[in-house]
Amino acid sequence: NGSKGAGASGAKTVSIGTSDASDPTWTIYKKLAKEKYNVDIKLVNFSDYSQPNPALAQNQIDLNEFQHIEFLAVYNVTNHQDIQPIGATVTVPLPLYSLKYKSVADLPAGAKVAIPNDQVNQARGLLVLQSAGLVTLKNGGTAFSTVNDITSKKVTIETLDAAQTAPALKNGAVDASIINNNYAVLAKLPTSDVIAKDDPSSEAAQNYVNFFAARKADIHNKLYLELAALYHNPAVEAAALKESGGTAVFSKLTPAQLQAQLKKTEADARAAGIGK
Amino acid sequence: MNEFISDLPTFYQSIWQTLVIVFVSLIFSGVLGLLIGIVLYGTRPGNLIENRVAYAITNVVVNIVRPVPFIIFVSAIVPLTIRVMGTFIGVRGAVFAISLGAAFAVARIVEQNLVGVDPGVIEAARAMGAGPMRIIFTVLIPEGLGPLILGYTFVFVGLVDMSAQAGAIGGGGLGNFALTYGVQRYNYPAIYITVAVIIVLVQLGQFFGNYLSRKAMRH
Amino acid sequence: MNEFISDLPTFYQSIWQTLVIVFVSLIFSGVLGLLIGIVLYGTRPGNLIENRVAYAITNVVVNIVRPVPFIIFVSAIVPLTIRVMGTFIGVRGAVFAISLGAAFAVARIVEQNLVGVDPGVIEAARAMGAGPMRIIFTVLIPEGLGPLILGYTFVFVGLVDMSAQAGAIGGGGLGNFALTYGVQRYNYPAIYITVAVIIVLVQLGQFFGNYLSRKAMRH
Amino acid sequence: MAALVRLQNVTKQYRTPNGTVTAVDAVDLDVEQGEILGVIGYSGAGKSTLVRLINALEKPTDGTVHVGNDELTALPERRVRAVRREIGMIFQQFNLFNSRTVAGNVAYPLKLAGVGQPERDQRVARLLDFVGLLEKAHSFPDQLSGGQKQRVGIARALATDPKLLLADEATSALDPETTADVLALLKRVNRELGITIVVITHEMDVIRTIADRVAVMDNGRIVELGSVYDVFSAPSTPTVARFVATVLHDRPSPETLSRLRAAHPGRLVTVKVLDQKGFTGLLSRVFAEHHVENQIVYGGISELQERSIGALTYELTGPQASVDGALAALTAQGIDYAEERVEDNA
Amino acid sequence: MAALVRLQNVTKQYRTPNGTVTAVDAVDLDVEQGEILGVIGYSGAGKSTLVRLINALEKPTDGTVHVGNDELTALPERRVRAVRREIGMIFQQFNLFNSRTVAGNVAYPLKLAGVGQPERDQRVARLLDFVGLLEKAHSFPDQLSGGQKQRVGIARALATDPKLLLADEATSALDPETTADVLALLKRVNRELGITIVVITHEMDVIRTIADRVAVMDNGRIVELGSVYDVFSAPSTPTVARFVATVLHDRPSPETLSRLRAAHPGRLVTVKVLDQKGFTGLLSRVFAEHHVENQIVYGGISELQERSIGALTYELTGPQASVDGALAALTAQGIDYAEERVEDNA
Ligand SMILES: Nc1ncnc2c1ncn2[C@@H]1O[C@H](COP(=O)(O)OP(=O)(O)OP(=O)(O)O)[C@@H](O)[C@H]1O
Ligand SMILES: Nc1ncnc2c1ncn2[C@@H]1O[C@H](COP(=O)(O)OP(=O)(O)OP(=O)(O)O)[C@@H](O)[C@H]1O
Ligand SMILES: [Mg+2]
Ligand SMILES: [Mg+2]
Repeated sequence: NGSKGAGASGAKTVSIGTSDASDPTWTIYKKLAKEKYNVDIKLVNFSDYSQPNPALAQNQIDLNEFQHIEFLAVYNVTNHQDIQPIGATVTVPLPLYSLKYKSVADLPAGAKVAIPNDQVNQARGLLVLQSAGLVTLKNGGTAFSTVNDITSKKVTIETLDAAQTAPALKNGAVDASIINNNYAVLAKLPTSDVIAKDDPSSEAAQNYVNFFAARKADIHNKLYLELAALYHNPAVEAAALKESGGTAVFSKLTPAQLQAQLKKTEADARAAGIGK
Repeated sequence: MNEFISDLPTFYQSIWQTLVIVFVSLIFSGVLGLLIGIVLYGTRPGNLIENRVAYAITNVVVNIVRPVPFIIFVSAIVPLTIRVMGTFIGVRGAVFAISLGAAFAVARIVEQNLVGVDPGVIEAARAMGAGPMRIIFTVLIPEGLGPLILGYTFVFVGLVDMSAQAGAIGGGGLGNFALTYGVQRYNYPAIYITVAVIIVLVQLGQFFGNYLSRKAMRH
Repeated sequence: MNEFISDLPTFYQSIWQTLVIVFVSLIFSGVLGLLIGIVLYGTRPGNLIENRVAYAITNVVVNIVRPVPFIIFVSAIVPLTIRVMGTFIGVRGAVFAISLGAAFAVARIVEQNLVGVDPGVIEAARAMGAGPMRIIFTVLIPEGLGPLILGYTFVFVGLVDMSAQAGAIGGGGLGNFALTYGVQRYNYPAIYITVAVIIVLVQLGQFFGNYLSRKAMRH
Repeated sequence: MAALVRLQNVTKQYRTPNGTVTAVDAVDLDVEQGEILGVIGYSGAGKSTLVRLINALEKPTDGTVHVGNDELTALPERRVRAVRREIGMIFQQFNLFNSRTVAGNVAYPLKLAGVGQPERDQRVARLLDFVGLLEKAHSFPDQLSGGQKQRVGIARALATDPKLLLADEATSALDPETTADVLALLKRVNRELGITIVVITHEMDVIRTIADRVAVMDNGRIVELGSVYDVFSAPSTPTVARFVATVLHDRPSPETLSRLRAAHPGRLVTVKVLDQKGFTGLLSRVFAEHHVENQIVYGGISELQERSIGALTYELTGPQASVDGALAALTAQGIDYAEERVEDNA
Repeated sequence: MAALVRLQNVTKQYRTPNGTVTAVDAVDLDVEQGEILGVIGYSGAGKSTLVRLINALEKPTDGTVHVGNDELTALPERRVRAVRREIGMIFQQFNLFNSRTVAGNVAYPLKLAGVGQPERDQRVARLLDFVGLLEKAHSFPDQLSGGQKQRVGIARALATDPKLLLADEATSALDPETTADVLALLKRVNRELGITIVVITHEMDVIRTIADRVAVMDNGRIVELGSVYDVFSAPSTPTVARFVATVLHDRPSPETLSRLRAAHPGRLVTVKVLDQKGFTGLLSRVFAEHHVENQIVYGGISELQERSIGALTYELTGPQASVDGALAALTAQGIDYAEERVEDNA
């Protein structure tokens, strides 16, 4: 873990775990970090979401940036860890796309709808479908609902790898698909094909704000806070907005607010029986 | 644990899906791989149906599929999968993709095990006027059966692992269950139980394979 | 294409990572798997160091790792990986996990190929007073070398595939590059080029393996 | 008789990293329809390679092989297979199918020939009974003794009543009695069914008992070919003579000779037995006429192709002149003899 | 002489799905230090199993095996290996290492014995030269003929100058001349180095040439054991008699007899040759005294353990009374004879 290691130029190296290292936004971010703080950013790309948090907790990396409050709360609660958010980035909507139908109402009974199979996206996707009136969930649905909590449904649900929901839609294997924003953008799906989505500016969506996370001991680390804030540099924001196809909503929540939100969600999670 | 209990229906379904994926693919990839493996073996320089061109081509083709990441392979064969299976997602799609992918691994295993068969018995069959196909099916395969069964058992275990990848296209299975309901939710009981079931399944298969191969070799 | 060009440094790095992961794991899993495979073979009922208990235990242990999804296996061995490699992520961590995981597959391949060796030559060595270890290394392995090399070639190809999984723990490699920079971004040139490189790498390995095994069998 | 097998200028070379080995060297050979041809020769002379060329298990480097009217060397593989079905082969190394039982091994060529189940079972049982392995019918080859394996190979080769039988050391692992039984069977199938047989062997009893003609191979070449009696009674090359000598034991070996010397002070003379009525009576008379006492101390008379062959070593006692006179008389009668001196056979 | 190998009440059974096979059945056997023991018997009699019990390649179902002072059946595997290093074995099926060259095969036991490179190379070369395979030193077994493989097996077994040599059909694939060379070598190592040899064979020449004693196996049991001369000249059981008869060819076979009959109208009498000075002279004299014309038509005299053995078939011509008188005189002298009638040997 080369967090404080000095490079040949006397520059510090900070390693950041992420899951989208191929995003061009990072190129700009790295350039600015070098210019402004003489920091070499080393991106460590994890293709599996379950890994960046343990890697951070065990000092394998210095920061990570890939998750939202909901995800981290579950991690902390189940693993008795205390990773903390230190700088908000964006909130992205989770839309339901369809190429064949113009609106939710047009979806015929029994139509095939794909949702991501990972826990967080699955629960969030189901909430989107519930608010669109396509399913009803046990107890009104929570951030931890799964397909097993569906009490009634108008459509057939297929769970796919998050990366596969877009291809399935394009190939006509399904009639509609919950597609993570980044995949939708990469698949060049126009926003006009969105037939339902959650509202990123809503209160409930606060749980889905993304952020830089650090170990508890580092929450006041000046450099890390600066690096987290660097995300809101206009050049970086412009690139991120472009990458998100214009759908990203930049969050202005402060670290303290984020931490408070995390604490609240952790409590909710414990109440929901997570981690027992 | 309570969480796992609520996932039980999915868990049972995953067991079923694993069984379907593994056994159906074992049969398809077993047969297809046997045929390709026979071509690999037979066309080898010096062997029964020696054919350098066919050998070179088969050799290259067999190696194209195996190292390609599953998702890329699945995407590449989507049109074929849809034509054959009607869909490219779910268990049906996964079985097709896994069978096809595993067939090439099976082919190598078959080739490897046939290569070890004593050339003397092949010669004896040739001397009796048996044709290459006849020799392959009535001499080579029976003579190499012991190791061959161990090879298929190896493939069986590999398929249990591969079945986890079916999750990527909605295929489910135990491996995927362990990842989705266990790892991603840090639900350790779910992980342990699922992994335990996988291991039991595999041990049963291995036990059966060992038994058969010992019978085939009579020691 | 322009996008791929900007990813070129990462691409080169991925090639390097694949090579490192594959070759280092091939060596480690090759040696470890050989040893375990020898135990599997040797302790079989009726064989050189017959030992039903050791056989049963090894048999079970070998089958525990293979079918378990990579991520679960990686997580389970984190403390061990950190102790041995200093880190559990990246190429270093991946090499360790892959080596360990593949060793068990190698063990099966080794077992399979040794089982086919003519018992007569083992008997000849026994009659000369050679001990089990001696027989294994100076008779069994040389006699089974042809198929054994094909087995290791098989493992090599499998490792190229497995190296893609290293991406899950930040390990990279070509397979992961193809997924992250190709598939997820719909960057077809990146997919094609990367897959082409993978295939070329594998063909070279297979070609070399075939050559060696032919030399070992002298036909 | 027409030639069933015709090898013309056949050469087989193996390329090895240590140079080229010429296993069979420009061989011309006709195997006549209905005959039993014995092939003898030193180990490595090329005998096995020769028969493997006959059923095209090996492709000759040069030359042509005809079986019947087919030029095997020119036929496509598919047609070669049809020819092979008519040829039975007993392998030097047995080459049994380890995955099949004894019965399964014998049944295999019958299955190939399309013989139906009931007849197949019957024939397998008959053959196994003949080779004395009926009770091992359900054993596997690795549970058999060496001779038992060889007998399975024999039964398998005979299963389809082939027109031509190639037997490569078919009795090398068998005890004398079983060998005699097998040879009697081969002779019978040859006589009754007209099966042509090529039999490689180093056991001269085999040649003596069943062969009509014998081919002697040396270093890839056929150095002698003729009726068994002719080749054995008058070998034309030193190699053949040496080979035949080791077989007939007609002259005492150096060790035997020195012992005979010790026990028999008289002159030792080995007389070649001719296939001639009253031959030994004639000898007795010659010796009696010259007042030479005679005593047979070594040698024997046996049969080869229904003719007598052999040599007898006599101890002749009497005055030097008488013995010389008796020997001169033998020469005069055209009788071949050799005086044994210890150095002679060294 | 002390026993080097001692089998006491040794039984070996194989359990097969078709029942239990008793390959060796309650055998007691001592192999004396320095002797050459021949083992003969029908195919499947249990000979190979017997020698495999001696070097503990098989564990007996019952009984004990001693080699030297060690009870092999009670020793731990590690100690058994030490004993095996002193025992050379030639396998019926050769069992060569296919992955090693001819030289590599012969060098292997030397490596095991820790013989260093230069000496090893020398010894390998000497052994290969002896078996006539020096030029095949770098060939692999699958490039050898059957006899060449066997010779490699012989060289390999002799490489370490073992104290005990177990030879299972060591010359079965060899031509007579090579066989004679190998036997001469075995005799020499036995005489000069005192190596004890157990040799299984069905070639009686082997027994005749080198064995001191012979054990006859039948159905897992040793049915006869004694000096070669005793067993061959006076077999005590019908099995042994039949076995010996097929070897010595001392009485004409039925076919031979009917031919002899046709050619020789006189009475045919086969006389057993005794190891007695002037034996045939005696016969001649007896016949002459009774005015019976005599003529040898079949048979032979050979050597066994430096003594004469054999039988001669005479045609006796003369008045019935004279012939009867001559035969009576033979009986009076204690000479064994049998009158040949065609039915007799049928
Ligand atoms: N592994 C085995 N399983 C079952 N039966 C066996 C096994 N090995 C040998 N036998 C049987 O034991 C008997 C003795 O076999 P062995 O090999 O000792 O005979 P042998 O005297 O050497 O014969 P041969 O002269 O033909 O080599 C035979 O009937 C054989 O079928
Ligand atoms: N595949 C091969 N590669 C190289 N040399 C070979 C091969 N097969 C046979 N030979 C050589 O060809 C020669 C003739 O072999 P062949 O087997 O015909 O002899 P053989 O007369 O049958 O001898 P034996 O009586 O010992 O069986 C030998 O010198 C042998 O080493
Ligand atoms: Mg031969
Ligand atoms: Mg035997």
